[in-house]
Amino acid sequence: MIAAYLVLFIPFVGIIFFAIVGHKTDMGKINVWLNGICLLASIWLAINVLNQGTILSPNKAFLIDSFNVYLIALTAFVGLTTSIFSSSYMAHEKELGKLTDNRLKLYYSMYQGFMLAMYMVLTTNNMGIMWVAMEGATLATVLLVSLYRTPESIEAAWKYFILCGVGIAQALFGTILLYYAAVQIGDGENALLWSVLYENARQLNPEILQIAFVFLLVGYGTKIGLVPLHNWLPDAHSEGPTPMSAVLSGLLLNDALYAVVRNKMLVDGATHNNMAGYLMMGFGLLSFLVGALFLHRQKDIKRLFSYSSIEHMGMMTFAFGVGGPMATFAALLHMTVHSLTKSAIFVTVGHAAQITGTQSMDKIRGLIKTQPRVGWGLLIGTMAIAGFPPFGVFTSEFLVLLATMHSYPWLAPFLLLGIGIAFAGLFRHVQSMVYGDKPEGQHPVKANLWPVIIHLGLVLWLGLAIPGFLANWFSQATLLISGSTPL
Amino acid sequence: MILLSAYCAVLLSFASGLLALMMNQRQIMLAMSQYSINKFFSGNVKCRNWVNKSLEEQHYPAFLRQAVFVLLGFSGLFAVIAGLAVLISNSVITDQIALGLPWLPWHIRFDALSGFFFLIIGIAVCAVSLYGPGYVSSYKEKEHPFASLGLFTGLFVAGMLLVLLADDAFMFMIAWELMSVASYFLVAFQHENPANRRAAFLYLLMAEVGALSIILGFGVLASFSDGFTFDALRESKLSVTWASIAFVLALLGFGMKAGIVPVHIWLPEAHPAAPSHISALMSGVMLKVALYGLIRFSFDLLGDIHWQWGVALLALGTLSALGGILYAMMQPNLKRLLAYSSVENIGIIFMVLGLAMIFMANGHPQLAALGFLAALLHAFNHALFKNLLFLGAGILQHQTHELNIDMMGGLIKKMPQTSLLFLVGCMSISSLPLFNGFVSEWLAFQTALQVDVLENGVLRSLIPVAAAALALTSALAAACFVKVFGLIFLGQSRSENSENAHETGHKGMLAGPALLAGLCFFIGIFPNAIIQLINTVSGQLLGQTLPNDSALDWLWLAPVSPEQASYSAPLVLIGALIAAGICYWYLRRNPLTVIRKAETWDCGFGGLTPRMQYTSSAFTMPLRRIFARVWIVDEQINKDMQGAMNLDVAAVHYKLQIEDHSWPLFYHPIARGVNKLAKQVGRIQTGNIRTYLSYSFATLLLLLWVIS
Amino acid sequence: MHIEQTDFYTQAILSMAALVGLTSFLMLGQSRLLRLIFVFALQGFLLTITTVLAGYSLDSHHLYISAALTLLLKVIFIPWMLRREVMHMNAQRSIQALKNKTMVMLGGASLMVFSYYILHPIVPTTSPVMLNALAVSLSVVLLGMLLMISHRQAVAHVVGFMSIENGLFFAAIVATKGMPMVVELGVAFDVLVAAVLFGIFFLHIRTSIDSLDVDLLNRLNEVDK
Amino acid sequence: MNWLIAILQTALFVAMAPLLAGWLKWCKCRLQNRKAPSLLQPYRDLLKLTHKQPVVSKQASWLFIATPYIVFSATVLAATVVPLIAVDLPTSASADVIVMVGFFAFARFFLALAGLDMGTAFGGMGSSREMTISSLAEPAMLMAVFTLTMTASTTNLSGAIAHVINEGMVLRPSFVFALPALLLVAIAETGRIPVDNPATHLELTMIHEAMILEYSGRHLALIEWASQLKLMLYGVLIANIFFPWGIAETFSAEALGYGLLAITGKLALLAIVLAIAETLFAKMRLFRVQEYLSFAYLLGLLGMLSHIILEAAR
Repeated sequence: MIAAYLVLFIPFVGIIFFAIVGHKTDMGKINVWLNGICLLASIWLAINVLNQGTILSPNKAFLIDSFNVYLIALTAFVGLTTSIFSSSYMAHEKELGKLTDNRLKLYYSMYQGFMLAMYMVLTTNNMGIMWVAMEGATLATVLLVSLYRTPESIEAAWKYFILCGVGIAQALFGTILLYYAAVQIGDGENALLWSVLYENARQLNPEILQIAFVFLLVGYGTKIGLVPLHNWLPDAHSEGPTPMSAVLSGLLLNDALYAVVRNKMLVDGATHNNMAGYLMMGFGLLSFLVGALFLHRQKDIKRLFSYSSIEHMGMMTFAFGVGGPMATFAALLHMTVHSLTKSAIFVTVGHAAQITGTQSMDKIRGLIKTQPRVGWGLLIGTMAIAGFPPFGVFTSEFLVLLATMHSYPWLAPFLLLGIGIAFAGLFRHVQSMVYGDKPEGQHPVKANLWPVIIHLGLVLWLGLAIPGFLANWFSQATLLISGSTPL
Repeated sequence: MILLSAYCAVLLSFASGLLALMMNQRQIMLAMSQYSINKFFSGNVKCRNWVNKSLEEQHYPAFLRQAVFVLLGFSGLFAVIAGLAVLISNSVITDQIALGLPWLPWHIRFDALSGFFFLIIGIAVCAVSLYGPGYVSSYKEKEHPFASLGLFTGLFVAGMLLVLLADDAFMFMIAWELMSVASYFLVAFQHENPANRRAAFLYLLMAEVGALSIILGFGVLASFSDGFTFDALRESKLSVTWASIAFVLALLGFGMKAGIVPVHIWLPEAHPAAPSHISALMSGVMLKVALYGLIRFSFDLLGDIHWQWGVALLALGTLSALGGILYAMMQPNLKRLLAYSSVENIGIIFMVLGLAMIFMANGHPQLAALGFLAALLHAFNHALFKNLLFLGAGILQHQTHELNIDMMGGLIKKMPQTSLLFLVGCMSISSLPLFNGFVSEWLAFQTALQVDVLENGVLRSLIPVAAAALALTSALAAACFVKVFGLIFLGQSRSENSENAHETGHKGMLAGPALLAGLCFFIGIFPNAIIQLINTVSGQLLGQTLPNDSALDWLWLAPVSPEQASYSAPLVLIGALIAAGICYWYLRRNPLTVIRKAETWDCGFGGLTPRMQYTSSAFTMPLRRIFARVWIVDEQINKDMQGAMNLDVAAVHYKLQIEDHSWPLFYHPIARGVNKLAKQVGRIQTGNIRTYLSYSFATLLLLLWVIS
Repeated sequence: MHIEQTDFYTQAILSMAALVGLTSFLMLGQSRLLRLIFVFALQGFLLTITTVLAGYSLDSHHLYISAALTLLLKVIFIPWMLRREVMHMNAQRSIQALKNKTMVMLGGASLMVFSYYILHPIVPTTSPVMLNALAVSLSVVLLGMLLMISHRQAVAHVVGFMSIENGLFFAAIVATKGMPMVVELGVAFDVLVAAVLFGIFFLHIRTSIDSLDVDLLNRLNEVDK
Repeated sequence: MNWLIAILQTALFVAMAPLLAGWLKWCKCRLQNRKAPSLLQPYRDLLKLTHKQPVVSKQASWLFIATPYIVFSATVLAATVVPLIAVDLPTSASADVIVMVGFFAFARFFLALAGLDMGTAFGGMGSSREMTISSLAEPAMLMAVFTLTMTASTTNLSGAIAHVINEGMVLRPSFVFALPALLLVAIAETGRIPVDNPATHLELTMIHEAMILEYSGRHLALIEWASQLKLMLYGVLIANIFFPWGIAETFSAEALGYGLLAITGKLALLAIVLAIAETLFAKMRLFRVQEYLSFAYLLGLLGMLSHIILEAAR
């Protein structure tokens, strides 16, 4: 349990620390160190959970089970690698004089704040606190989106703030309804505790839960970026500093989805029709296809990949909606590989943008000739995200596809259509950026590409062979969510 | 043991790829070699010197290239050994590798079919690895890093071999995509040329679409069975409808890779873009892997064949064969021409495979075996001579820096060995007797002529038409390759480059093609050597071998029965030699009649200039007029007038553009549709926050209304 | 059962619900910013009273704390901040032409009905006061969104946002006798931070487009002109 | 014994070919009221050419010199396949009718290359036209031949002919189509009027002649001989497939004698028919040849279909 507290405590310290001295020179390093310790703590936590199963903190405030523990580890990991990237990135930005000291303070402390919120969402046992933490994540990142203070960034931040705020308010209403249904059977204080709710999910009033789930889905769905609630996402991703985009895509969306899935488990327990599943499938498929189509029209490189995030979140939502062991397994796997790959891509994208000094894709050319590592990183990352084997994304998409063929064969063609369109949309842009002769005035920048290499390496590994403990982990989570396991 | 050598083939190709990555890591190599020497042969001074010398700054790149290709060659060698071994021992070996999904390790199965294609790949790879070092030496390390070329070549070969080994859908797809992606990088290798980039993108896009439809095909099978192993899929019992759906999906997917009309368009774009030895592998071998996939899927997994599928294959094959050769005829670019001719040959293979299916479905397994034999044999032959021709094209490009056959000419004197090898390739591909192309075509005709046994009147009248189309195809192919050889090697040089061209200095660049040419001739004379092997394949797959293998001795080829048809290439060869020898001896005995050399008769006008010769477009003009509908021909003749009244012609400009019908028919509409759809969707993102709010508002209300 | 048969607390709660709903309607119809803010403050005040009532009648003391928080935040701080903004922009007199006001009002009314219709299935499991409270708060939430959709000033958006929060609060207090304390505090904290952020954003928006009309924030779109 | 007879027959084939050409020319002259050269004139020409010193362009490569030998021996090989006076020869088992077509293709391939070797406009023109026409003619020919082979259910020529004889006098609708088809193809392939005019001296109308313009001396002799042989081959094919009667089925002396007489008579008649046709028709424009050949192709196809539908119907 100490591990969990540690994971929560370190970022908290980080917030205060950076708020004071965040502008000093090698704060990036310290940021890396903090995240590194968090990672170690989370690994420790994961090992505990692996050994002794679900952990419930004495005061029932925190609950670590096989579902969220691997998300915690993933969060810590991506947080670490992104902070590695951000230290060099931010240094470069500061050289360009884009940032003042206060902004740097803000940046680093909010980075930690965001991590704290993420850990909170994952570890808490209380649905209400989960909501609070989710809102907290929005509040922490909203100022980072407008970090550069350009009109666009402010507009993006405002939209992000209002839309997510309204959405999250709906989620709160859903939570209240949930609580309302819970107090009818349980005592007031503990009624919102996940552990309690999950045990007596059967007695909860199905009608209320259905309504509650709609609110929760629309609310958290706004954060997941489900079409048509996604509109804030591309703006926020494209205007903020790139490390922010990386963690937004890699972590925030995942955690929102995590929240939805938690609630789905409750609703499925209470109502015996598959309403929640159908809603999620509908949203997922819609987001998948629309996101794929959006890819074709992009001009800004970061918008491009944010739309691809929408598309992939749609895929995961769909998979969770399909339910069943294989689809759930696939969805969990997809969560992992997507956030790894996507954050890696954003790292390369950030460097590409720094190399060329622009984000508009028709000015970025010949990356491979300018700085081969960045070019290859972007190309291979795109390969991975487009679902080419032997990368892990392919594995999960393959499984989703076959699960769909089993349960809803008539939906499979749509999935394939989406994959095809998305692939074309990504590549028609990316290929012309990485290949070709290098234009005038493109110079290599100082870049630390270890995050990319590590992430893509992991994704490759997951695609070739899923290591035993991870598979075991996934299957436990699958058991938890879908009630049976593919193994 | 057999499996071991198969694994060796795969691993070695991987190794060659990884070794290529060391191109820029000379220091590491140096350190490693020093360490190993000190550890193992510390006494041996000679080898130490050798290593140090080869690792010196100036020698290092050449040495590494050599090493990479040597590894690749060994992988090819092992592939050949494994293939032959499994074919001769007529065995089926299965295995599992602890990779892939936790509940689905990679299943390996190495049977006669895989073995046969292993053989094909192995031979091709051997030839390429002989040829490669010379060819790649011309690349500048700066623009075209050998590291990526070698790496992806290795991965490409490994991917193809793994496809053949795969015994479950998951591994199959991984290997398949590995093959596609690696070859994509190879096509995009010379990416400073926009056309190549476009070609690469098109190639990858179509590969992806094909792969998706293959996955869907597997999905259909899998949803009728438990698990994705091929054994499970074999067990799956499908209704005719679902089976046909699965077959159509597979046909689309594999056909896209094999390049049958109308999904062939990536092929003439991509193959010329890649380096020549890669185009050789792609055109000669990768298409065969697609063929393997189709055979595996339809004959092995789906099991019971329906004659409608055969008809579909027959029709598509005929279309591809005719279309391919007619388009090939019109290409001035040598490699594009060869690529289109691959479309033609794949078409022929599909035709014969379709015949095999029809016979199979109508309960004539023996004739099915015959068709199967013809198809596989033609696949084998095509791999040989298409590789040969692409490698030859590579030499030409290497020596003349040209690919446009209107810019060459007269090379037979400047490059005698190359011209001889290329001649062999041309003769085989235009299926002349004594060469391997003819044998498979002969068998194809024999198969088609067995139509009498069928009940169905439609088929009985359809198949002969297809046979006629096949005849037309082969005649056109002959015409096409007369043009190719004639314009490239004969006549007078049409350009500066070909004027100054000379034979290549690298022995390897000749050795590779020579190997293939020798095989072409050998198979042409002793086809039974390979037919015996294919017999085991059809024995395992169809449970049926040729009607009378008894007639298969080294001398006679009588697939059905000696009464019905027989062909003995050795006797023909002997006869030809006798006849030629006699008249040669008779005519040359008179010493007075030695040949006198003189200028060519120029009809009394001044000297003959190269520009008086027939060009490619002139040569094919009659056919272009006859089959005018087949192409989208854009022919422009502009005259520059001058002089008084501006009446006399100063210069004539001739422009000829040949376009493929399938673009405006299929592809442009799809592209337009997607863009239009994306445009519509783009309207969601209005930028006005109140609109966004109303979206979420409406969604909420809608959902509430839905669930209430 | 009829209202006269219920106890005083229920009647009070119901009338509070009615008043809160009314204020939402007033806000929706309001076109002058200052009045809008005033009505918003009024709603906050009603919310405070309700909280106190609930706290008193259920003597659950932590409700007093949340009442205090509400008073501070929703009645004093936020309205003051917004008012300062408006003065700053001297937009207090700006009558924003609310397009087809009647339609909006009708929409609002139908939303009220809709929320009753939605919550109808839960009647058997609950008392009418709960039902009414939930329905009213749901409609307050929806009306808040409608307000944001129909008004163009950023200020109006903030008001709408906060009134949504009010609706949630109302539901939390009445229907479920207040959420657990931790949640209450967390929510209050979030609201505070949100309010501060709004303040910051007004500054930035004004500097960037020197107006608070959100329709001018449409640089980031993907409709080809 | 069999092999001996086969070789003898081939020799006879080669020997008789110029005679047929002479006879054809004789008939034509007679029909055109010209004084005819003697029947042996072709032999004299060949002999003379073999004693001339061949002139070869400096431009020429080894291929140009090798071609005549290749063409000649390929044609001779084709001759070994076709039964002239007797059926079931061992040689015809070594190569069936498809291979025979292959031999022709082989010869044509090299002839066309030789035409291109000099790099003159005429050579290119000749080979381009030759390849065009042949690529249209070959399928038509195969169609016609397949009709026969499917009737006899063998592609072995002597086997097929034997089959036709043994069936005796059967009226086959398919042959009604196949015979004219084969005739048309034969005319096209052997370069006779109306497709090509072997006697022309106007280069622009040449097809076959344009390819061999550069040849002289023994090379020319070989090519000429080969084309005479080809003419004879087609003649024999038509005669023995459609009117096989008289051909020897045993290798007894008198049977062979009869066979010889029979074939001589048939060829003589055929030549007369051809001569008449050549006198009546004029050479047609190059781009009408396609219509001519597609007509032949159509006939062949009809023949095959009528065989399948009318004769072998189940």
